[in-house]
Amino acid sequence: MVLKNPFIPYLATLKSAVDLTPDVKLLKVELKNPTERASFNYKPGQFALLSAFGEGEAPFGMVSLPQHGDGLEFAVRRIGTVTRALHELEPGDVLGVRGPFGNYFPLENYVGKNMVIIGGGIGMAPLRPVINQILEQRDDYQDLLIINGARTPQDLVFAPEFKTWMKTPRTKLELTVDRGNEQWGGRVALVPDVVKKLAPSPDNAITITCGPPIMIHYTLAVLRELGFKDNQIVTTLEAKMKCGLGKCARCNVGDKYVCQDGPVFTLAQISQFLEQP
Amino acid sequence: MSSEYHPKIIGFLCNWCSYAGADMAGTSRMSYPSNIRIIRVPCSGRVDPILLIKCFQQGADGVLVSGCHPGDCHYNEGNYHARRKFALLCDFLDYVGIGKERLRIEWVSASEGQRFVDKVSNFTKEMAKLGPRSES
Amino acid sequence: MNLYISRGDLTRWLDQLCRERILLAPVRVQELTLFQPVSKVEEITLDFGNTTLSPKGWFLPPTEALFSVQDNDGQSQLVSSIIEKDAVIFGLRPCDAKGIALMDGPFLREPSDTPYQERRARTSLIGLSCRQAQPECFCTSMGSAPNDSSHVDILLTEIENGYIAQVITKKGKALLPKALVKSEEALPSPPELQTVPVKEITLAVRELFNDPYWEQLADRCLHCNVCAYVCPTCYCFDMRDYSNKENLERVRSWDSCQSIGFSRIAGGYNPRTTKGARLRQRFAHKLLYFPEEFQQDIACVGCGRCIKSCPVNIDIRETMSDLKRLEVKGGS
Amino acid sequence: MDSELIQQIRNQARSLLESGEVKGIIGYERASDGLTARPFFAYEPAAVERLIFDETCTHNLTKYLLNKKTEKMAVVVKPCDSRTINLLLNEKQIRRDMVFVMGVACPGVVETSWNHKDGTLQARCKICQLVEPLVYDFLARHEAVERPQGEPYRDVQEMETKSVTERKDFWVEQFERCIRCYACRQVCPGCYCPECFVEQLDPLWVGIRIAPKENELWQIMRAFHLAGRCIGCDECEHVCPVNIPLSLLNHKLEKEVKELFDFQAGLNPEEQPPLTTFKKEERLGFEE
Repeated sequence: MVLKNPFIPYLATLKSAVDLTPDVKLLKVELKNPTERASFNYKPGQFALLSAFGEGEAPFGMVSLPQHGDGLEFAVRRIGTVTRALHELEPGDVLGVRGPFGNYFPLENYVGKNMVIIGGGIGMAPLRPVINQILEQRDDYQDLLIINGARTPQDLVFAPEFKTWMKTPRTKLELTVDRGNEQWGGRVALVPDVVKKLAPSPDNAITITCGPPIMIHYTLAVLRELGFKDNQIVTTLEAKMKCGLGKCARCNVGDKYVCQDGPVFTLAQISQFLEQP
Repeated sequence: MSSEYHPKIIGFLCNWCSYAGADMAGTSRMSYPSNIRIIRVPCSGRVDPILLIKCFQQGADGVLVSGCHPGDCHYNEGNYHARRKFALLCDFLDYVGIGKERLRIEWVSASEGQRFVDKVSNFTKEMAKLGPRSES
Repeated sequence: MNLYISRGDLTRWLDQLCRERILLAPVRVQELTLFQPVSKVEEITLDFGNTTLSPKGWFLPPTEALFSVQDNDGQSQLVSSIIEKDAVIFGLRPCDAKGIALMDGPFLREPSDTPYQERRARTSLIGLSCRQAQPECFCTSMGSAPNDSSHVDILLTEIENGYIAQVITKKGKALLPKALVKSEEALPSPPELQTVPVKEITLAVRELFNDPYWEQLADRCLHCNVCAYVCPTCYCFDMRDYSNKENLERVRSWDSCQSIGFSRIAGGYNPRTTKGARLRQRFAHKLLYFPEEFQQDIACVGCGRCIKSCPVNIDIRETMSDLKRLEVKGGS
Repeated sequence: MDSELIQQIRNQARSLLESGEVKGIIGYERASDGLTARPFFAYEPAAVERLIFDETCTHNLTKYLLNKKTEKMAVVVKPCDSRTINLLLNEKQIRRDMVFVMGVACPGVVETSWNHKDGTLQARCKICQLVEPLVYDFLARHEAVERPQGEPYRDVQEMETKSVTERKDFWVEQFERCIRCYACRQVCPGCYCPECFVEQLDPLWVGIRIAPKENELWQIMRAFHLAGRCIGCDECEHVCPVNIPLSLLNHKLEKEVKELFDFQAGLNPEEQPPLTTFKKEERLGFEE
């Protein structure tokens, strides 16, 4: 039987492209082939390699939940050649999807825990499905604290969903920006400082942190100071990826492949890494 | 004339002089061979050698770079630098086998519509005579 | 079962092969010896220590199109490229054959890399055992040998008036010309080689991972890609799309962990910026990650090409003995 | 192997390290083949015993100054290498007060490769007019050095006599072998762009395909970016794993620059490089 070329992506059509911020678009994508669409099952934290034909491929976490219908949603920040090409796509255009890849946030292990979700800039994207999943089984989890930071108020991702998050019981949403403007009445501070000030209690809690590497670095240090143990601190690692199949040895940090052993790691795992990311 | 080879020519015209000269040729109803595809550049000094090599690699038979007469450059010294660069480049492209006669450097000012037409016509005839460039 | 092939039979056999299949064989190009498809047997040279570049270039080419996007009536259709004929690599050394076997690990593991897997399935390997060792060879220390026949379909060993052919696999058997007489002659003994301290090198690299040795060694490293590109077991690659006029292809090309942009992500963050970290990545992948990931030997077959081609003589044998010495000393 | 020369270098290196004037010495040591030389970094006085200098010391060590900009280093320099010191000073890549130049009155270097050394001088030494480095803070010198005065650019002139198609076929065949390992770029002191044009993705000048057209584009532009800057040390050709005659490209541009602009790279660190200046009245073959 002829093996399927693992580099050939599923063909997909762009359903919609909504601007979340001046440089981030929410792309809704639907796989053309119905059987492929049905078999594309994924969990929060997993990612896919999107093909902008003519430019190349790049990894993006799915920000939708499979049970919310067939469309896959990706939050794409315009930062390079592939992302620029993805931003130039119009609804109806063809693109490629390969995946799902990587491990996922094991939310089933966090049942009954207090959840602290810390996102920085576009780092909020992989956390949105986590939050929405928790909201769907709200009673399975204790308190939910969401800390979402960005450079400027207009860079806050998924702003339209803040209201629904805040309205949910036992849920708090803390926003912060590096630089405010006239309309911004909220907090102006860096995410690690906000975490230190809010000082969430480490008892029976799990924290998930995503964002630029520099923010993760300092936030994890603060969480440790607050008494969180390394296995309570969960994060994702960003790495250069090409094949997504554990072959091209591009994304390895020490002996781990971020595309297969990650991208989700606990700080306990990361501290054992040979090579610190 | 039809049996003759129709060369593909790329023209890099500096915006302030040669492009204006080409415009003038157009507005005063002068006609010149349509083989040339014109690319407007701010100054002849902007033309990076890599652009010329890419033109040849993608099938151009001849490349014309035309700027202001030395001394008239809108940016004062753009074409002076270009002159030195192309003096080196012509010999070097010939040396690596791309052929010196396929690269032509001209100075055409904004008022010399006729000069532009003559330069382009002669260059097109020469390239037609030379025939296609055997791109391996 | 060993067969005897005279020089004349060998020439006739290769002549037949190069007409039916793609025959890759060592060819003299100025002072280099390179594997190239040959159309005439005369082009083949047998007077060489080892080729300049390894035969990995046939299975993982410097550049290949993984698939092309063709637009038939608006519907884009992804077609993967295939090689047109079966192939034979003639004259590869046992160390290179082992190199290919090592690369099978990552490439044939689920999900199998079909472009590689197809070339591997449709290519037969006719090895040529080494009659004398080169100064940079140390294959016996790395689990191979000048007469190691375990990764080829047929192994030829030269004797005075011809060759002894050890037929290893069914694929080899099917390739051989029929009327060959059995050979009772004993195989000549292989040349002696230097030994390199390799025992538990994996542990030494793990112990000395954060040792300043790497930065010192990297002082003189130029971070070019020579060592990775000449090596039979370096397989990192890069992928990008290419479109000119009508056809659009997803292209895969060789890449090396020494290039500055190897681990840099869009936006500029690069986890591996220091020279030492980049140079360590090459040795750590070969001596530590690969054996632990594929429970196999170290990803080095002792061919010595990186020693021979490195502009500043970073010698993997020296690096391994340094690491063993430092491990005993407990770090530099 | 001139032990007097080596002793002078070692003594100077030891005093520099002991006085703490420099953080390290960039010199040569015996390679693992026991025959040729390789670059060596000495940081402690005891390590100077490994420093050598003989006819196999072909590397241009000034390249290493580019990644040791924050600490003062000493570097062993042949007369040809000293011209790259002038080049890097002229282009503001190194500061004179951060480099201690250990010059060597060079007897000339020979063709070498791994475990191989042949007796003939390298082509660049046969035409070299410099017996001593142009710039040095210390000079290691022993017997008088005289070298046959060969006539430069003979290889280029011979190539120029060929027809355009002959040259095209020659270069197409050479460029086809290129595997884009960039050793020619990494070894060259003149190549220090943070992001080389060949690796830029936006705009995509060349691309990652290792194929004849991309190789031709890479090789032509690499040589052209060194026009009026290359001092002819030929290390690019020396390190090429597939033996592409790269010096033929660089020497052609070197000859053109000399004829057109009467300029040679690296002779005078104050002189304006040719492509960054101009003379209004020059015609350079373009009619008015």
